[in-house]
Amino acid sequence: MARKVAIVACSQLIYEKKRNSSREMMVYEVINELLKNAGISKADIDSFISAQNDYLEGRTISNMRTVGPSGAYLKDESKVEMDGAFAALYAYLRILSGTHDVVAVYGESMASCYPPYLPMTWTLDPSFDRQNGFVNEISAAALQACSYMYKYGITEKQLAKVSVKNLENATKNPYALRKINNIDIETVLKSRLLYSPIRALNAYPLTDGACAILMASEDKAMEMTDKPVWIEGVGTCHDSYYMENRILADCDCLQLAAKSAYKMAGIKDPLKEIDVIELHENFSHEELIFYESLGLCSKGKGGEFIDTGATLINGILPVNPSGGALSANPVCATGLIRIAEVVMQIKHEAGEHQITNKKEVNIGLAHGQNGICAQQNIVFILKGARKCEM
Amino acid sequence: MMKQEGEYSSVSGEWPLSAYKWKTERFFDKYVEGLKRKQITGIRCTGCGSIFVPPTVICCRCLTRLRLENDDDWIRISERGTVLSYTISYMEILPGGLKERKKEDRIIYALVQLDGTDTHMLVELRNLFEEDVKVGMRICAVWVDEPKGALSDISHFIPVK
Amino acid sequence: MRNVAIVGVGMTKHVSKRRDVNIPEMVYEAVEAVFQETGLAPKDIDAFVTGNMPAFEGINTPELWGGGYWGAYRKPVIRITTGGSTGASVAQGAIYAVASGVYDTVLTLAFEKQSDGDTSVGLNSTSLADFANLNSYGATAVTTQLSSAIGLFVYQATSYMHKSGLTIDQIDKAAAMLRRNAAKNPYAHLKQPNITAEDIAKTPMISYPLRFGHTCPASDGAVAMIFTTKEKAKKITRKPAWVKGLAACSEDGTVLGQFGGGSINIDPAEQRSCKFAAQKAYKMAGITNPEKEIQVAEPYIPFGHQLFIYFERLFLCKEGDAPKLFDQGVMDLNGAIPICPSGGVMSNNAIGAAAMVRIAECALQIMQKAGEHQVTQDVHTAVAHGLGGSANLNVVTVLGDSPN
Amino acid sequence: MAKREEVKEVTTNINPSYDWSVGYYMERFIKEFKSNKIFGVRCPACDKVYIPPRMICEQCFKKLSDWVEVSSEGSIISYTIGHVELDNKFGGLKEPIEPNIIALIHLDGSDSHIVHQIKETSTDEIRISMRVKAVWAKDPKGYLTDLCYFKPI
Repeated sequence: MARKVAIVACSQLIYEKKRNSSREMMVYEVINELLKNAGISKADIDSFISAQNDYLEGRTISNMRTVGPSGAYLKDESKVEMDGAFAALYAYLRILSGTHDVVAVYGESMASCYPPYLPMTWTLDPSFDRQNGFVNEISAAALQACSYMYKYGITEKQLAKVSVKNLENATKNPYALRKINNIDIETVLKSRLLYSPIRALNAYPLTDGACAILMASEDKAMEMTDKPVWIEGVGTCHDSYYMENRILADCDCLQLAAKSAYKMAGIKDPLKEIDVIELHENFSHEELIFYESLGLCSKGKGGEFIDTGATLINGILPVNPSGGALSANPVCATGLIRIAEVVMQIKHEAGEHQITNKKEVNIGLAHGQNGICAQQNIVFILKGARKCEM
Repeated sequence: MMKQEGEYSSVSGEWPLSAYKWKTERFFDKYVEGLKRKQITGIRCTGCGSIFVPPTVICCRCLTRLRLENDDDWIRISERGTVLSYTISYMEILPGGLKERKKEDRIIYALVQLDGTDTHMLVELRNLFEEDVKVGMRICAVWVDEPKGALSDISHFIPVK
Repeated sequence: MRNVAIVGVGMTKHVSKRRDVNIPEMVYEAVEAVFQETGLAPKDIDAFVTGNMPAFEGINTPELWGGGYWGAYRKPVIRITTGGSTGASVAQGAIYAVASGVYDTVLTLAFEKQSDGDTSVGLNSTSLADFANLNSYGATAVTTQLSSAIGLFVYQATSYMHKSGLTIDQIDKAAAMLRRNAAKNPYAHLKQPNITAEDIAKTPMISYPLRFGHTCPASDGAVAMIFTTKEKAKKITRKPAWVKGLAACSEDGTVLGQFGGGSINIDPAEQRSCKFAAQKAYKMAGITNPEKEIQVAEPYIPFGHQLFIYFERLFLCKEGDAPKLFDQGVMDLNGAIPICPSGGVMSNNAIGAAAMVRIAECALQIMQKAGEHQVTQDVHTAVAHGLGGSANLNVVTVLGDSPN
Repeated sequence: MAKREEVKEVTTNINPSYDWSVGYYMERFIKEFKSNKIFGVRCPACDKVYIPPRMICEQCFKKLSDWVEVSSEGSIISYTIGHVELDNKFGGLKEPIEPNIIALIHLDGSDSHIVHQIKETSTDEIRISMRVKAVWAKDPKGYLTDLCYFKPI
């Protein structure tokens, strides 16, 4: 790769159940926050990439009305209709091309605007699954959870542990939506059963929110910040629509995405080399499966791995110190939030949820996903301090 | 349900847009209050001085949030303006297709820039022959008899004599 | 930017209704065509960049369902959508993907199956939220007039006619020329080999100055292209087309702003964002005099008057000269700068695909594979354009016959 | 921060409608339901039999045309008990009349997993690898709904 790309700033707004503004104003606010954090004006930005989904917005061409509020007026602007981490990938490709130096990426959605859970059912084959009406994102996740638990002997208690860990972390994150003080396994196991084994606290909360990050080429990044966070590797993978072509209990698609990201970043032993991970886990069992796909433990050992406490905020490899998607999940922004949170950890700017038991947090992994049962996955490897060697 | 259409089958469904609840800032509130008094008001951007009629809430030129709550930023605007562009609607565009209008039912729509503003608005133009409408012509607002504080209080525009 | 080559184009024949196949099956035909053309297979593809207009078919992110049909099983997929300009934005995503050095060979595809949905309601859904706000404040007729593409673009036409002296007769002639060009294009939808300006003039006026004959059809169709590196291109084709420059530019929507508020983009015909994008793309391509250096252009023209506007906004002549040059035959198939030899969007409009088809057609002209609608002169440089949103998103791509 | 009354909620009453072509593969699949038969297609390269049938084997990227009848009996790969259901009009979750069982089912003679509902059993009895069979409508018309549900054998 001819160039190096850094993330120089990020911004989040407080996630809410029902935000008291238009989505355009939300975009305006998150971009303003980004400009403030980066100490630049919109004139310094070459290009804007948004992550939006027209079925979440209730508008075709949903970027048409956010050109102005995002600062993209008379700029090179485009939209990735996927999770925000894919928009970050597009920005990364643009900067690497040498045609753009500074790119702003934002993702947003408002669950208080769209009919919850319906947009995902519109991704289904209209002549079969959509007509049948049995598949939605929660029922499909439940089938995945059941299959995973059966195959590897994972318990509901282990699923609950993910929720407890993440929601406990969330209490220290000023942006998080779902914060439950003194949460324990019992609280999770007593929460409302949706589709067995998935309970309310095993599933993401409906969220209004937006997140933005600013990416820049090496020379621009060095001008803008003394703490750039470098993109060392990225990998992405799209899996089959059909359930038999994916092994639900093992997210092979994420494994492939991680493999290419690790290869690019030169990571051989993720457990030893990575200091922090932010996962896009829509449901708590996903986090356990993702541990395995990322190679933090062997297949089927996700439950044992969380039992060791390794992924707690003071563990050997903290996962989701921000609280993860279980604490706030504005669809299309969630993957970007993961990147932003890893950046904050590496820059030592996470505040109360900063990882403190490590000498330094230098290498982080951020993950984004799209589709039912994580049909599309993307993995970023980010690195602080020293410049990347490539 | 699958249905047969000639040789091939299809299934139907819909996008329940009626279930969406879009949120917007209430930038028309003060504007329609003005209309009730037969006054056109616009909002000025504190960043670049652009004047918006109809109003809006974010100035995309300079990325400034307009101060809807600040009375000083709202200013009285002339009822006169210049036609930037226009069309004569010969057909009604209905969800099912096009429906031709009778000659006397044709409507002239114009994009007008009111004097002193930086925006345009779409209005209906009356009291002139189709062949007399021109880009650049001067037009002015005609009010309904009893304005009630709605966008329809400006009934239409007519040429300035 | 490292060199990016177009090594193959695959298209379905565009028609008004493809009721015999579902969306993934229809798109497969374009993918199959491009694989056949290049001799490549999914194993040779490093990433896929895809898109279509959301809402037109009521399928959310159709890649999730169809990706596997197109060879994307367990490959990277990026979905980009920007309205009418979608196809061009998607292709540019693929160009950046190759130029970045992250991916070597990228398959890009765009499609629309408009017969699965209701296109007028689909277009309407871009602005229903804006209308909802206007209606809640008692707006009446004005919002319904706007609920179609023609309701928006007609203001471009009148404004431009005033500035340049363009007449309706000339729009009639332009429309007839495009339909005649389309007759030579095996993939085109509306083919009318013998149509004349007089025939177009007989079609009913919808919204002055635009007649029915000035408008585009709604088509079902798909297009796929393969972009790759200089090194790999050599092994695939003798004569690839090369990406010389690319840029996009967005501005405020015309006619209506956010939630029906005011817009500062007051003249829909000005198209400042198109000029910005074109300037940037030309600069990148090292083009200083587009009038002299470009041999063919494929602007995005769903309505006849836009032939003249975008000829000027792409700097193919001085502002205001397009009608005169059109009359002189400059834009004909054998003219100095043929415009839309394919017949353009006026003859072939699968919305999400349409802007990519512009790039694909430019590539075919450069590769000398356009067949019957190949222009007379040798094509060294060509420019493709895409337009989306409320006439506020412009995408410009410059292709050439040699690498940079 | 804007006060609550400074934001307005607006809505529309227009719901775009769609009419999706089902294509040759799904059409035949569904029409065979009239004679209570389930058909799949076999991949010439990997020999897998897919239901619902489809044009392409994603893994081999081969076009499929070899129709095979599969059994209407099979076994449960995974299941979930729905204590909620999706509100198809307004979105969100609502209480079902009774909990419904949704399962991932592997039909004998196929290599596919389809999602369908299980009835005539209790939430206590349901388990992975349970054998089930299709229950057809009394008066099948060649519709998707002819395949009503699966029940334990």
